[in-house]
Amino acid sequence: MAKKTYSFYPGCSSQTKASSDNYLKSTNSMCKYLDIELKEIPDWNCCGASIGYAEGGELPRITLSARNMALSEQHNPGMDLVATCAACWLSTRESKERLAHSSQTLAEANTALNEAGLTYKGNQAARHMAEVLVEDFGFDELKKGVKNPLQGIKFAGYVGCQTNRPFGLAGESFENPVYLDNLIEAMGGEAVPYDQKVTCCGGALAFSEPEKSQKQIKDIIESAYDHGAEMIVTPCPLCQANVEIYQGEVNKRFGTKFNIPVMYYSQLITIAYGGTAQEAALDGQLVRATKLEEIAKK
Amino acid sequence: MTDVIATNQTILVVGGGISGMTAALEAAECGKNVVLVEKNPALGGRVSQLYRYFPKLCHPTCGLEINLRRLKQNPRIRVLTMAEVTAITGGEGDYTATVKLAPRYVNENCTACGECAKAVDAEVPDAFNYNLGKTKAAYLPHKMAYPQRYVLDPSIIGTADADKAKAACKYGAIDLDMKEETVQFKAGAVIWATGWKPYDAAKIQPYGYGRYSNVITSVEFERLADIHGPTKGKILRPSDGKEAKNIAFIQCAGSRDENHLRHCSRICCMASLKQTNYVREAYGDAGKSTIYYIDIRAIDRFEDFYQKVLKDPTVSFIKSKVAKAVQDEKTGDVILHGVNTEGYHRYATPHDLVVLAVGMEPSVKGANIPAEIVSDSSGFIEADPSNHAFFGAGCASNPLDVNRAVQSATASALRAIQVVNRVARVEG
Amino acid sequence: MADMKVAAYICQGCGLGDRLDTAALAGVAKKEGKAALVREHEFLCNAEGVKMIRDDIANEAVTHVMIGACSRRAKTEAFGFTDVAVSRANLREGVIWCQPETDEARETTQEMAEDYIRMGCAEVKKMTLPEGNPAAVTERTVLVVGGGVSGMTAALEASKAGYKVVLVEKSGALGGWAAKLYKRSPGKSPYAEPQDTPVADMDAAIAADANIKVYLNAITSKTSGSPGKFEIEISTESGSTATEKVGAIIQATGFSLYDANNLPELGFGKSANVVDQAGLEALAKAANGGAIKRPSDGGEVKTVVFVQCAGQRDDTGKHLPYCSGSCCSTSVKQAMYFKDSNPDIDTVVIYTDLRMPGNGEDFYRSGQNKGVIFTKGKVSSVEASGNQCKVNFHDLILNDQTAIDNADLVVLATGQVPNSGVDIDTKLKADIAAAAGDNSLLKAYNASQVEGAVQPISVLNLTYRQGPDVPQLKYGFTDSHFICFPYETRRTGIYSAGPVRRPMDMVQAMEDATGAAMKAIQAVENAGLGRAAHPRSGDLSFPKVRLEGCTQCKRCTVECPFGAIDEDEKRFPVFNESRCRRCGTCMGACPVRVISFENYSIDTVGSQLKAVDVPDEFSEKPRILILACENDAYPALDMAAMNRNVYSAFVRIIPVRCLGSVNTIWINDALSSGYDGVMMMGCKHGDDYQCHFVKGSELASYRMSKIGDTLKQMGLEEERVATFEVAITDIERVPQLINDYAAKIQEIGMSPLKGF
Amino acid sequence: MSEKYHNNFLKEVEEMVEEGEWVKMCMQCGVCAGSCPLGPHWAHPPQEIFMMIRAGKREEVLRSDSMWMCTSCYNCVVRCPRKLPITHIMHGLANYAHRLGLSPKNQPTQQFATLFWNNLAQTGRVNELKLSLGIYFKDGFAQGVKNAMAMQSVGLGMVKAKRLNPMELFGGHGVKDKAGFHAMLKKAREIEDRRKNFA
Repeated sequence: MAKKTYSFYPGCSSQTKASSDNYLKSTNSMCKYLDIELKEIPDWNCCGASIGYAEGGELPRITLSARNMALSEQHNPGMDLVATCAACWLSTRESKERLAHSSQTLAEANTALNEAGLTYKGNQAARHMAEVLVEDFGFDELKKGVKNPLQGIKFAGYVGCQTNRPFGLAGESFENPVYLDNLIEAMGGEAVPYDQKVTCCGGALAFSEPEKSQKQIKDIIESAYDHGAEMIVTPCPLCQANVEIYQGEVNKRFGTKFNIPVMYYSQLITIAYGGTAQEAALDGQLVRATKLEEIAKK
Repeated sequence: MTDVIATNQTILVVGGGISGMTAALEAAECGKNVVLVEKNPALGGRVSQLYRYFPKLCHPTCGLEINLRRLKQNPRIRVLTMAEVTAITGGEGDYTATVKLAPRYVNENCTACGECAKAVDAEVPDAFNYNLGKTKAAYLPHKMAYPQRYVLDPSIIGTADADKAKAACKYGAIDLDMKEETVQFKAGAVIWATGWKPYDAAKIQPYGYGRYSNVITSVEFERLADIHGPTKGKILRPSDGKEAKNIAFIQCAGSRDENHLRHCSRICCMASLKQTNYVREAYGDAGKSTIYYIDIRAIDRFEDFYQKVLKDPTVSFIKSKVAKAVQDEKTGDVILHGVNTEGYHRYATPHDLVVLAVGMEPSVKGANIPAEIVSDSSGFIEADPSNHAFFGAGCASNPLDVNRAVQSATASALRAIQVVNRVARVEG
Repeated sequence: MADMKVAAYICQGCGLGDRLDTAALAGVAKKEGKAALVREHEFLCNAEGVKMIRDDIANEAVTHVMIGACSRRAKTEAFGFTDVAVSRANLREGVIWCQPETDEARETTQEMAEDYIRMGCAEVKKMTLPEGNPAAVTERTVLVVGGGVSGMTAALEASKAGYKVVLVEKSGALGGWAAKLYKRSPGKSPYAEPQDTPVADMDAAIAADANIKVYLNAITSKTSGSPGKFEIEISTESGSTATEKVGAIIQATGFSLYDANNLPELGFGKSANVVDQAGLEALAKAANGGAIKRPSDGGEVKTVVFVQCAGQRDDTGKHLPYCSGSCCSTSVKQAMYFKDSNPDIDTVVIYTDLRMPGNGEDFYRSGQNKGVIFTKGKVSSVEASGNQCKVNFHDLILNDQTAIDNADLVVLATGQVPNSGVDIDTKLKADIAAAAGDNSLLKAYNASQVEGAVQPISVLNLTYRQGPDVPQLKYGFTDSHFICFPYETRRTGIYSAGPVRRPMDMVQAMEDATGAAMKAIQAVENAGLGRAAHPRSGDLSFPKVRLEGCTQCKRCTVECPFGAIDEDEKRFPVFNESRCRRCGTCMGACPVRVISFENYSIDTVGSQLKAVDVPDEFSEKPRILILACENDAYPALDMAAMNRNVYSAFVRIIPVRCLGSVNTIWINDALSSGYDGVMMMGCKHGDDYQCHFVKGSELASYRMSKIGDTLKQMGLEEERVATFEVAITDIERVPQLINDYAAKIQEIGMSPLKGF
Repeated sequence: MSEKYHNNFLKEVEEMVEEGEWVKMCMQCGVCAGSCPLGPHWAHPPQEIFMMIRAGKREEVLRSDSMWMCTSCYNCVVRCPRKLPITHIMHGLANYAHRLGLSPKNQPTQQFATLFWNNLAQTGRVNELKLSLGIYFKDGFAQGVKNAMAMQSVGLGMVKAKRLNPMELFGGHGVKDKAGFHAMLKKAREIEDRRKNFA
């Protein structure tokens, strides 16, 4: 396949030594194997995430995304804008829809953007990296690059919320999306069926309301465990962080003994494509994915 | 070759369910010639797959018997089964219909003796029972099938089973060389009565139809209750064959929902109220029905029926659109999650079986009808002058209960007669 | 008529040849059945077999055909000979499919088959081919009573089909309820806005239609005759009377709003600002798109509350128990009157279930979109204070006893009461009892008439013996109570349309009226050909009566479910053949057996049951006669046999048109000829009756309840006659019923009357 | 003052709250209420809030902490048969209540959301370390030390995994065009406030 180039929006957590540093690293490795060039949007800003609502209000939030899209249009013309973070993608895509839907919002946003010397036109698609993999490559194509199949490892594909709702990937179901399972299987792993695939991890409330949201995390991990999963895989930095980081807290609160690695699909793909543990940023895990590390050693 | 004699004074009725049969019979009993086209191998349509009707709890086959008797003695109606209209051209008083006839592989010599079914080994999903069970690949669609004639499933043609069937028939009724054929004939007016189909419940993802074996649709539940059904009338749940005594009915499964069907399907509230009677009939006081609803739409005198069910202590009503269903892998029970909005009460209630009161959508959506017609946003045929002499009847025109469908069909018969009478006056 | 020549045909197909000795059957047909021609055929229903029969009819002058093959319900195309009398001996479903395929059963199976051959031959000999009524005539004009939207629709649609129409309207203008409306609820996509009513257009169309003759300020003061030849006396307010001859009648007399004066607790009558839906329409018409003013003082309306189900869906017994089905939509429409003129007006609809089926959902959405507020709640009271009202209610969502304090206008959705005329049922029941010798009901009825204050006014003023209007069902609606056959009233050729038969909205009323027009022109056509209407559509037979034998007992005149029989001055029955539905209830009622049909009579059944070979009391072979309703019980038996559900070989089954047609003489004859028991299988009766002739099975059970005395006189046990309600789905229950009954008979022992 | 079952408050919501014009379209089915992951913690689920708005219960709605329970999971949005953007309405109501100063004191999600926004608004990108510390110390210094100690192992783990940089405390990531970024946000806020007549 010919080289593919995308305008890349990594987002705040996917910066060096930020909370999904490992997502960024493994994404870069994965893209290398897939012959994808990611052209980072110069000087991108935070999308505001969902939680930005309380202080941000509507237009400031939309303007945040509009700035990123305007920068992308200006510097990376003719490309699709691609985000790896679920929240970044959702904010961007939502803003794009609102801007398309309301000429008033568009005019207002551009008035604000004008202060930064920018104009939003709306001529680029806003996509998630998972869409790129599924739609621009497809599972058969992705399968071709597998050198070290993840044989014998059982994964719980944890799709979570924001790559799934309200937009989701084309043709997927909200209650039982299968793209992540298909990705796992394409890499030679086993996707276990379990019933918490799209359960919310608590999102930002994991920080503000830990006692309320840790029940969510517990349900997700428990179901994955019960259905035989050895690792959890997710496309969302916040899902990854919440489900991984709070395992200790959850164990304390619920008397459980969870200790399950929570991975990004980009890490799986990198390893399956013959990448090293370092390329896949396996050292970025709080709970080490020893089985993947073993495969990486081969 | 199938020969159809028809003129511009003939009325074409498409669909042999209760609406189509009614339209055909009313017109024929008024002295008009009718061609009745049915896609399935037998007449009767969807109501013949119901166990009982609301509000009288009588049996649809009872009315079917009368209609079939009317039909059998009326020489003015030509019935084509396994037939689909592929094109309607021309205009008012001068239509040409093209009809594709699928091979039945059984001719009119068939006596319905059943020897072919005995001879054949292969089984196919039993469409009459919504594929809940299987039937022999040589089969009579159902006990009241008209024409009372067996059908060979196309899947066995060319196999040893087909030869076995042929060998078993002493009457030369099996014709393995039958081919699909296409016929064309004239009609002065068209009554489109292709009825409805249950909304695809798998699309209502939170309820897990297709993922959870104990989540079924209301039309399937009718087959479970019916003596001619796969369980011989016993209400047993699919996962383990256990008696399903604690049953949830989820209303508006697809209806009144902009993610699915915009319209209210009208019949589903009454259907579920009726089905609580099946539970009571089967299990008496040990049965338990719970209806999850948004509004109970028991309009006009159906209110009586609702009031009667309201007084039944085994039936409870919860004003709530169920948020989610989850089938417990161990017990097979389906837990329904949601909130009763009358006063805000959260629930997570297990049931033996969950019945989705699925909405109605037109069997053939307006856009797919092979003629130029105006239909509404759900695909139901609108009454519109630009449809000329093409008239929707029954559930092809609106989500209707049987009574109203028959009224609609009767009205459509008159509209068609008005046209052919005009043609007759012109032609003299 | 040519000489009778009976031919019997015995089929050997479908295993009959293997399971039965068909040669012996042929012998029975010849010797006992006295068939002039007897033929066996290995495959009677195929082209060759049918041709053989046709040839015999053509070449051998066969006039009566007995077919011993499958059920009369099967192979109807093959055996549908219209030029000869045909009987069917049901050897397949009735014998070999319901009997075990064992050597032990061979003898009883053969006996069964032989009996059915005897019965078939006996029956056909008593049948004649119905000739129809050569005197049948018809008026190709339809009378429509009621000039509202339903009536206008019926008139226009019948006219469009080429029929003349006489339209009688009580008031001075056409339009009825719809004429009182400012707008109507939408009946077309996108179902979002109120529409103009069709009244003006229809009025103009009727005025321009030469086929339609309109009488305003007029009533049908007398309706006599029968379908095809009704004679209508039309009286106008001015005192003039006209007479019209019509073939069929449509009653489209509509509804009245439930009287809101019955709802003082909801403030009606206490404040001018509490109105019913008609009141609001009047205000809207007056405003004509401008601001609707507050009735009490002409002040500005800022807040309107719509109270749904006012005096409806009532379980206290004080108000209407039913739902009128259209008021939710009407309230949404009326709320839009306000919202469309001024979106700042607050409109609140308080409902318990919002009932807007079908595309009504779009209209509901449109109402919401315009800012109409919907609240699930129950209104307990409306208090007037000054120019405003306080609406007290329970908000069921917020579970809050609350109130809207300052409503300028309160609209009560009070619902539809049918204008259906006189309820004839009480009197009819009294008459039936009286004819049977019990005068107590009639006395009570007469007493109530003396005390009774205001009597309802008749709509049709029928001269029918059974009363002046069409029978009503629950709550005064004239609906048919059939699901599959909504137009089948108990008065042939008279069809109800619109809200008089069921609460309904305008869309439905117009559809309904079109359907009723269809039935009316069909009745006109049928009457002209002397054909029966549903459910024995096309039947050309009709009751023949030997008046010389009649004792004027009136049973037939009061029991006929369709009011077909009047009484002349000498109190003899007068049969109105085009009103008759050929159920035979009169035949069943007649104590002196003077009523019969050409193809169905006391003799066709009597001779069958007598033809059965009843073994002696030492044979251990009892005989049980089953009289089975041909509409439900007989098909159930057929389907039980298709399932190979086995039942006793001792039964002999005769299908009857309706249990109502069963004359007690058949029971007497059966028992005195040595049958050990008689089972009668008919349809469910009562409120949810399933009898296709409405009252047939009920009357039968009424008659049979009195048969105990007869049995006692004969010295027989009561159990020897039993009646069962059977549904068409009872394919397992019916064999069980038969087997249980056979066991019971064996327990009681053989009849002592054998061999007399 | 909003009157019972009059439209004052509904109109206020329609004008002032993001996607507020959808509130009137709710038909009280309650699927949203049952779909929310934090459902049991809502004193008033979304559908009830919509009814309360229509019933004019202004204070009860705006002072409620229910809207703050939204995790932005969008379950309600995809299931709503009337396609109400419930997540956004909840966000909008919370934002509005917050702007009016009516939301409950010390509502943790409100505090976090404010911290988050201020954090990103400062440099254009989120400084995760400062954000975390901000949460720990939101209830004062002593509680902050306690909270931080409790989460110490997590923090150290993150540092070890190179997913948390202690140096972030002294600067860290941000956009380069800070002036333009700030001006842009200020303008957006101004426009919105003018449109909604906020002082």
